[in-house]
Amino acid sequence: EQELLESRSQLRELSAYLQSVREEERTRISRELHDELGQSLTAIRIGLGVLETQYGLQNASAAQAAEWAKNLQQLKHIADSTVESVQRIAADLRPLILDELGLASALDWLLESFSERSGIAFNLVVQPKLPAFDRDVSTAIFRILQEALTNVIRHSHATAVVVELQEDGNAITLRIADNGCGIDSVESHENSIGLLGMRERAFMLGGRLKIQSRPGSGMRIDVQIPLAQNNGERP
Amino acid sequence: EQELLESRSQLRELSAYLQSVREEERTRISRELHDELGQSLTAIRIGLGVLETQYGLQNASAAQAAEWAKNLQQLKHIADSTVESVQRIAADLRPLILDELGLASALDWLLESFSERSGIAFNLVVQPKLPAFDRDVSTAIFRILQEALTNVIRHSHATAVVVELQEDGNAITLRIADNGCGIDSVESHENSIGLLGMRERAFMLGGRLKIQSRPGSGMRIDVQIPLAQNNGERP
Amino acid sequence: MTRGMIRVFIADDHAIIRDGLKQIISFVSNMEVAGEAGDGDEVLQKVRTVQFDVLVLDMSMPGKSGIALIQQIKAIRPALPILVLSMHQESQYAVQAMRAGAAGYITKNTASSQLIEGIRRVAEGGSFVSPGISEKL
Ligand SMILES: Nc1ncnc2c1ncn2[C@@H]1O[C@H](COP(=O)(O)OP(=O)(O)OP(=O)(O)O)[C@@H](O)[C@H]1O
Ligand SMILES: Nc1ncnc2c1ncn2[C@@H]1O[C@H](COP(=O)(O)OP(=O)(O)OP(=O)(O)O)[C@@H](O)[C@H]1O
Ligand SMILES: [K+]
Ligand SMILES: [Mg+2]
Ligand SMILES: [Mg+2]
Ligand SMILES: [Mg+2]
Repeated sequence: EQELLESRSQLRELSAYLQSVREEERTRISRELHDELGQSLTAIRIGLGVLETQYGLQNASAAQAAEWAKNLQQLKHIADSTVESVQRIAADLRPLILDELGLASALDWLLESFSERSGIAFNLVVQPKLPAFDRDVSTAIFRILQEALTNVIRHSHATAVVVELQEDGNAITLRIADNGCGIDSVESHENSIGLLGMRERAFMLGGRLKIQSRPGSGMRIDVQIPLAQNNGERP
Repeated sequence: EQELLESRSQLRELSAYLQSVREEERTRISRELHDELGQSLTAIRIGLGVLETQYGLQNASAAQAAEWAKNLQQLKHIADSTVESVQRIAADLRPLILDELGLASALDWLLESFSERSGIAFNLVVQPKLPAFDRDVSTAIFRILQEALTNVIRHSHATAVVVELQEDGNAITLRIADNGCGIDSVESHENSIGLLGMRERAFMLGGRLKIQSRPGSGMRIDVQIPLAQNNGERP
Repeated sequence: MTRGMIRVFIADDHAIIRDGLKQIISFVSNMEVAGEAGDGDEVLQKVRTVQFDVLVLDMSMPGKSGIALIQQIKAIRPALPILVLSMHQESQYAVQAMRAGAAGYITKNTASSQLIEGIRRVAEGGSFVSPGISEKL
């Protein structure tokens, strides 16, 4: 399957695509930060100023006190929802769980959110006692699954997806299988930019990615990434 | 200069590089959001809770009142610095000024921050009455200048940089010239990933990028991007 | 725990959060703050030298932190109830923390309302997980 990437124009297209999605992501996040968070924080800032002027301690009437308490409640709500926005934006970019708890927990989290969002059931089978993987390898596996799940939601009409993660000392293997509509011919989609990006992620680490599908019997993606040769390649 | 990009392995390397810088950026921003903003907001949230419990309006002693006022001041400071963090992180990702005020203002802003940070003087010459450019074109010019300025800071030992932006109805041209140490041979650096990325940005839009340098007499980068063919290419 | 006073030790790298937590605890009649620490190494040192009943532990601190820190503390004082205070809402964090030996897990956004309840429960030898998260477990 490596021949599929041999063409310059595909790689050029992939580079252009990567530049453009990065720019879109930056724009979106920048907007969200500026508009959502900026606004909320400004509201908090103003609210605190109001609390301060209302602060007539000794001679406050019961009505003033109630008003004051209401304002404070409001600020607490804004602060809470701002924390939620921050966490959502951060997790969207890169879930810290991947760096802090490792690949298995991160895949579990990813599948849980996928299932909550889509209503599609999942089964995650992870070999017990996985070692800690290189950051590059964890990232590639995580992003490949993320992209594959996006495809499952968008194209498959599946009701269930099974994900298996194994490691045998030499390589890490990931299998993603859905029970959806599948596709006619894998070849005709193989150079589509989403699948190309997934394949290239595995390829960059010396690994490979195989897609199998038949109409009506879902799609299966097998990824294999060698472990030894990636050790210490990047910090 | 297009031949320089003809090689598959360079393009493959560029794709890998783009993936990895994106991932690094995502990780950094995610961390900043989670740690800086998340913590500050949590502090505000907890602080509001404390204010609330301290809320004994009618019978507060002078000492209690002073304590309370101090807490409130502290919360205001946190809110202020959080707003600043949000703005810094957002501008780092993509300055909204680029979309909201256009390319000329964005370049001016970029050079001002560059000069503040580095102490290197700048002169920005922009042709009056520039039209509004396509988003892709503006982005490419902005990112090329950004990358070039990073190189000026890191490698040039320059004391001044001149940036010129022109438009003649057919094409937009950007020239960046520094008075630093320059390099021996442009050819030997031409496939370095930073310069390759700049060149590829221009190339993707049908344009080109030329680097000229002699040891001791600085570096000059000329970018030309055609205008007509980009119209409406991407939303 | 039949003793009247619950002595709480607070570990968080942000002074402002420690202050907030101290103030919340100061309003509770049978609790007191026995000490505080701002990083993982300091916690490990104080766990050996300071007398207290409950450790309120921030999950993310510079230096030693997180799951590994919980494990190390439990190795030093196996019976010490640890109430983890975390920015993370994801249930996977709670699972790993409890597996490592923590007695409780609360998220910081619910800290001001659940801290006291959480401290009390783990001091009594029980466990406590923030409602939003315990539903997922
Ligand atoms: N799980 C799946 N089930 C059925 N069809 C699929 C599945 N995954 C991919 N496909 C088909 O393969 C095509 C190519 O997928 P790919 O991810 O490359 O592109 P895309 O999802 O259409 O667009 P993009 O990912 O760039 O947003 C899809 O358009 C779809 O027809
Ligand atoms: N303005 C400049 N003045 C002098 N030398 C330069 C200048 N710009 C680039 N160079 C030289 O060209 C080399 C290649 O630049 P390039 O941007 O491709 O890589 P880099 O800056 O070293 O690394 P990267 O951009 O990937 O972080 C630099 O290492 C430096 O030696
Ligand atoms: K007390
Ligand atoms: Mg897709
Ligand atoms: Mg560079
Ligand atoms: Mg912390």
